[in-house]
Amino acid sequence: MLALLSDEQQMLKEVAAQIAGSAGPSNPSDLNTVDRAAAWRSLAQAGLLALRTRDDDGRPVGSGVEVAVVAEALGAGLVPVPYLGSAVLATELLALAGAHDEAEALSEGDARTTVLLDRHLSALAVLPGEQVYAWDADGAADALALTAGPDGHQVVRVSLDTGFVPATGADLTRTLLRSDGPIDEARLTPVGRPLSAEALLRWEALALTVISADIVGVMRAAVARAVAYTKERVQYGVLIGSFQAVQHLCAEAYVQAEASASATNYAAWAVDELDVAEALMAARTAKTQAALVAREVTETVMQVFGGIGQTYEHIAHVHTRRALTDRQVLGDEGVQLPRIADVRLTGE
Amino acid sequence: MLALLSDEQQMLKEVAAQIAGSAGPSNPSDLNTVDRAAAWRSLAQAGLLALRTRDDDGRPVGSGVEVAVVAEALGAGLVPVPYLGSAVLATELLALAGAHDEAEALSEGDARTTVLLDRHLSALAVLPGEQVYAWDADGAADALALTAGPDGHQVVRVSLDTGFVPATGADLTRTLLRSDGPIDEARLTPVGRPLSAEALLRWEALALTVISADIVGVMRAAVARAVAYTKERVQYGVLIGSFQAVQHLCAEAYVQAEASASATNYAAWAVDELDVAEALMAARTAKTQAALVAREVTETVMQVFGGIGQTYEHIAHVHTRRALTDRQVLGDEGVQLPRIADVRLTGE
Amino acid sequence: MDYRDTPEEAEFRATLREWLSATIPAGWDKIEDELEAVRLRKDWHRTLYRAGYVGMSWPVEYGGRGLSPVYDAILNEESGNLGAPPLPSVGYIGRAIFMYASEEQKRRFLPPLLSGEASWCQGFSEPEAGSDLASLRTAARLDGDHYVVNGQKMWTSGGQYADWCLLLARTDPDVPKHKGISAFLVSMTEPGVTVRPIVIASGEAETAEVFWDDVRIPVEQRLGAPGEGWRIAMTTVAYERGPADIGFIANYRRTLRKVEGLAAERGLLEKEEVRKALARAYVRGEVLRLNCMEQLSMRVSGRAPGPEGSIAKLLWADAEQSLQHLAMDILGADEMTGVAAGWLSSYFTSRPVSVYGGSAQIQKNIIARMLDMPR
Amino acid sequence: MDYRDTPEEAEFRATLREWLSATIPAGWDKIEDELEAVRLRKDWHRTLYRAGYVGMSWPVEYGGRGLSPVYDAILNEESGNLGAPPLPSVGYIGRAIFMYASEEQKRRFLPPLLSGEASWCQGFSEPEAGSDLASLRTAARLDGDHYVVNGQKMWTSGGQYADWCLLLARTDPDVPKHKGISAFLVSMTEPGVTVRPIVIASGEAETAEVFWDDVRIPVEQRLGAPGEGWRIAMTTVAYERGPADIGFIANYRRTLRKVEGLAAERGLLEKEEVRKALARAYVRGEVLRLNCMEQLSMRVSGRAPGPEGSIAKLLWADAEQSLQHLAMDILGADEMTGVAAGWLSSYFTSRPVSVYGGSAQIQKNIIARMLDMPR
Repeated sequence: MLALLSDEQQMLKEVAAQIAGSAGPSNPSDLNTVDRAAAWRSLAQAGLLALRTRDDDGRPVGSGVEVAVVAEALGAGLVPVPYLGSAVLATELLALAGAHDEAEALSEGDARTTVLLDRHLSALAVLPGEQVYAWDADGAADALALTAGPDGHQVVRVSLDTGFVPATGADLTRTLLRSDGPIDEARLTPVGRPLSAEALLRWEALALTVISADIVGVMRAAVARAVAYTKERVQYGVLIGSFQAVQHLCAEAYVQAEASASATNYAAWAVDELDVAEALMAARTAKTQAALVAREVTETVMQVFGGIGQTYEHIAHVHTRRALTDRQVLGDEGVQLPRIADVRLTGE
Repeated sequence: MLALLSDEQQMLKEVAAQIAGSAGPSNPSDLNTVDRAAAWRSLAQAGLLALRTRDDDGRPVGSGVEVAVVAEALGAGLVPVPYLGSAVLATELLALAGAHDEAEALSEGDARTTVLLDRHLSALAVLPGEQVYAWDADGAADALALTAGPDGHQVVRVSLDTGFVPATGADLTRTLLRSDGPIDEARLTPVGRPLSAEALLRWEALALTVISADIVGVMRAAVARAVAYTKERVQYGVLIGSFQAVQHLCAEAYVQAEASASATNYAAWAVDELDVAEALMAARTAKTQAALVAREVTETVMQVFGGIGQTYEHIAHVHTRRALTDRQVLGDEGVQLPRIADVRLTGE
Repeated sequence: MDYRDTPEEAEFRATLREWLSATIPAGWDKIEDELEAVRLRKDWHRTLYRAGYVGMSWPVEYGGRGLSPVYDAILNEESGNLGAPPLPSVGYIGRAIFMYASEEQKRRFLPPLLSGEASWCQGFSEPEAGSDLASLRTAARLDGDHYVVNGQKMWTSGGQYADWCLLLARTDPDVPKHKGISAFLVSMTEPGVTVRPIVIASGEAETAEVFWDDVRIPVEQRLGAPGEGWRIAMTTVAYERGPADIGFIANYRRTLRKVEGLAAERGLLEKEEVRKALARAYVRGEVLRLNCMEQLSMRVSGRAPGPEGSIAKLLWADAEQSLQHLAMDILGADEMTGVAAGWLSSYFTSRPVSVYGGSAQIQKNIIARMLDMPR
Repeated sequence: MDYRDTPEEAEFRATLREWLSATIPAGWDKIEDELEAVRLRKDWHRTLYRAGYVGMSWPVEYGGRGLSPVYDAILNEESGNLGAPPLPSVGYIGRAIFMYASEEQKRRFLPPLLSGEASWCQGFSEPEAGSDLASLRTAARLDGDHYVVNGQKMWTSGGQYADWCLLLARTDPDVPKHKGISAFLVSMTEPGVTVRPIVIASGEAETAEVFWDDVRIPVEQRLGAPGEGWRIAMTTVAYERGPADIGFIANYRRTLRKVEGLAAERGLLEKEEVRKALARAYVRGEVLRLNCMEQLSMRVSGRAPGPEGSIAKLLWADAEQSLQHLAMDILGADEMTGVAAGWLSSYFTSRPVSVYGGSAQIQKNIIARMLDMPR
């Protein structure tokens, strides 16, 4: 047992943090100017878009831990690129469906594909159906969803060129598109072979985990920003960080963020290492923990920043908005807890 | 509108506080030595046992506000006498049933009667039925319950001499007896005339209110004790009350106790002044608020007392135990909230 | 103890309700254009004034009616209940003026304040002086018969639309910080005054910052003695508006009804968890309302506003923020996908309730002082 | 990163499980008589020792096996899983001795500590020195070749049954308070030692106070140099046991299963609210377990125990106390009427978790230090 990043994983973390640092906003207006294309190229060049493609033995090039490391770093940087949508959720779906060429294509960084979620953002969309969202769709030409068939679910590709309108989502760092009506069956192109139920659950475990990692990154960075502010801001002739009330607010937020990190690290390891039921339970646990504390942690950060933390110009609410949206994606604690209960109370 | 105690009510508060002060324990071992009989006599002599008997016009001698004032003072003192059981809950039940002589008899302080509650302590017992509890039964020869009849509920008297055994309840300041089996119909003596549904709801409003007042007293006194301790206890060379973390713990507990007092004061006034549905809604609101915060407030008090606050010898847990038990009597927030919701969501 | 209206209060309330029902401008809350909304609020101030509803609790000699503050509370309550436009806030500025101003200043400033001809803002906080107001740096240097003001103010609510400002500035840098501050009554149209709206996280302009560059103020517009500014500020702040004074309670009730409606629309009323959460929100609102009634009663009984106001402020922030959390829990993703964007905006608007007017932390400090806990 | 046992760890675990299953004394947790329970715990210590399970991570030269602390963690985990008696706590006393003792002291004290012949307690806190340990007043005055100790210690867990005590006392009242403290290894059978059990709010004797009246300690039983007591204490406290080291996590899981059972018995498993609360409790336990695994991994990688332990302590208190709240919510009145008196006792036993070993407030201070926040 050694629940620590390996040296290679530690290096990966630094690479990802460096890319994130160059592409992350310091305040909301940076979101208009930051060079998203350059960030995406850097990710591609560093091989980070290829982590969930498969090697010659059919094994993922990078483990769940590695993808989570990257996801956390990009979350911490509030980086406005569709790493989760394209490089993880869509790529993994393609790889599981055996559409390896399509997965490889995404890893080169030229084309981007994301996923369609149902109207609650709580599950991969099963088409045809009612309104759907393309989440994390920046620069994506198309998005993946499922259709139900006799041999299991079939991955289908839907072009985003028509039938979608931009939605004014809460998250200022991701592009969200809303279908302007039901998706016509004629617009669905099957990709790869049908997915087994297990493959789909494995996908869900990975997806929940990387979203949790994104939340962890958002929270850790937000807390770090707030703590740094308490070391600069003077009131009553002293740094506000010397007030015990402020110290304890920060300490509580820090503990919750770290606790979420512990749960997410395990889920990330479990993705490729445990049987699918255990991996999914670990992922639900991580998502529950992250979703449960994300609102309070980012609110605490806004509170520590005081007046300026309430303003649109300030970065604080960008953390809050990304965390609040991530909470919903593939289901917040209100969705996860009943499923955990099902396993605990009837499944064993 | 003037939501303040009148001068007379203020005087009553002082009288009740004085009696409470002479009969309240400073630490748990005092509960073995405190002169309960003397305290009861003082209450009788001050006329405080007679507040819910009726005057010649059939009006209660004392309003809900006055009973709540006394209940709060006795709660604050952790006084181990059955004021709620005998002087309020039983007396009011007798008065509503028109059994005025029996109510008068209780007010003189020689005889004591309490009420039987169901096994969840959440309602007045309806007999015959399963196991019941005689709550707040110190020195009581008998207890009141209901039977269901064609003309409404009938108040019945049950002797506590046989068929009851002492229960080791959490609350160290009240006597709790458990029936050692179902109560035989032969043991029930009807008292007064059957109660209307409205009378029973009016009784419930009063009962919930005075229990809330008891909790308010317990909480306010506990917080005051903790605050006083922070002004004596030195650690790190300073009074612990100078630590902002301790100040904020106390402030939060104080706010919750005061908020409960505000809700209870209104419920107490409403008992005799508003129509029964409104009075009951106010009482449920007060009980909900008090029950919701009682655990946390008394736990905070134990926390502020640090190590000694965790010991049996110390008074802190006596507050906790009384508050936790009061929470259950006639239903905690888990019971009240759905009933409030029924009114809000379907009743209007 | 009586929570009911006295006969006089009941009559006042009945008349008021009738008047409000007849007078509230239809569709005022649908106005999207900000300037038009401001104009409407000014008009509403004048309308209320003409009907005798502004400054009711002011002394008669200053244009008030000398009534109990209960009447102001009833006005607040019924304005909320009947969905009237926001009430003008004349209380705290008026209090500062009639406690500290010269006779001439009173004659000059009070009537237009009451009537709504002149609207006011409060230039207190600064970027480096938020909670710690006494550290303010904006300087007023005496130059002949004028003061020359330089500095920057923040969180000047209504600064964009105000005609006048109650300004705090440092007139003596050489004395302890609380003693070197003076107060001024300044026109916002003076050269050198620049106002920049502050947009809060909801995306709405809720307040403003004001830049003061060589703004010249005649000496006779100083309020009180030189160095008396801190005392004036503390008086003003003590009369700042709590939840009872801004129709919050009535608004809370209306918002709660909307949240109940959301739950119903989404078919969630069968869920016990949701029912309980809604009932809990009702209890929070009631508790705050009743606590405010007690505080109002104390004020009516002649007690000066004290630190008890901090209790209400904490309960207020908790109620408002919890209700927005509940709405978010009910709306789920819809609040994040733009389908219910208005609720996301309300959520962000609820956050500063625990910051402005003294953060939750400051309120707890005040309560600790009130409990006489050691410094 | 690997959360699984290595092959060696897996083999150790399998052997251990087999051994435990065969060796755990049947019905040990039904023993009501306290002295008998103490005797059983001592016997269990000796049994574990003979099987090589005590002090596994100690250096070989001090009687240990020089293994990674992971093996201690596995022992804790499986002891909890299989319901074994509480493990002896030799770590923190052992650490103090093998870091600070003379060769002769090591030879004298370490073998019986390991083997279970001698059990130890820790005489640190005092009535006036709880969180603020450095203020301790118990005095040790040098008198020839003995120290004479006078004072009172509190929260001396196991004081009633211990053979020896690691005692802190002030040897020099004239230097700054942290510098005048020395540490001693004292027999609890010395004349002048009086132990009084402290009963906690649950009604159970959980700890003790110890009175020291003219207790004479030979100079050679001082640990470390005079005035080195504070450093020794800080080392010891850093190695005090966290949730991972006392089988808490395994116990938590067993308690959670019981609470799930309570909900089932009461027919509450259909209620979504209850299901979610139980799942929430599961998540709390998992989060704590995983956080502890990370910290153990850091320890294994050679990092000294640091302030990160405060995170686990806060999560621990929250998990334990929340689970008891949940049990109370499920049991309702039964917990108050004596029907489920054991749960009331568990509830009160959960309260000091946020007090002993550094209150929740102290843990947050430590985290603020770790975050390098200003003093």
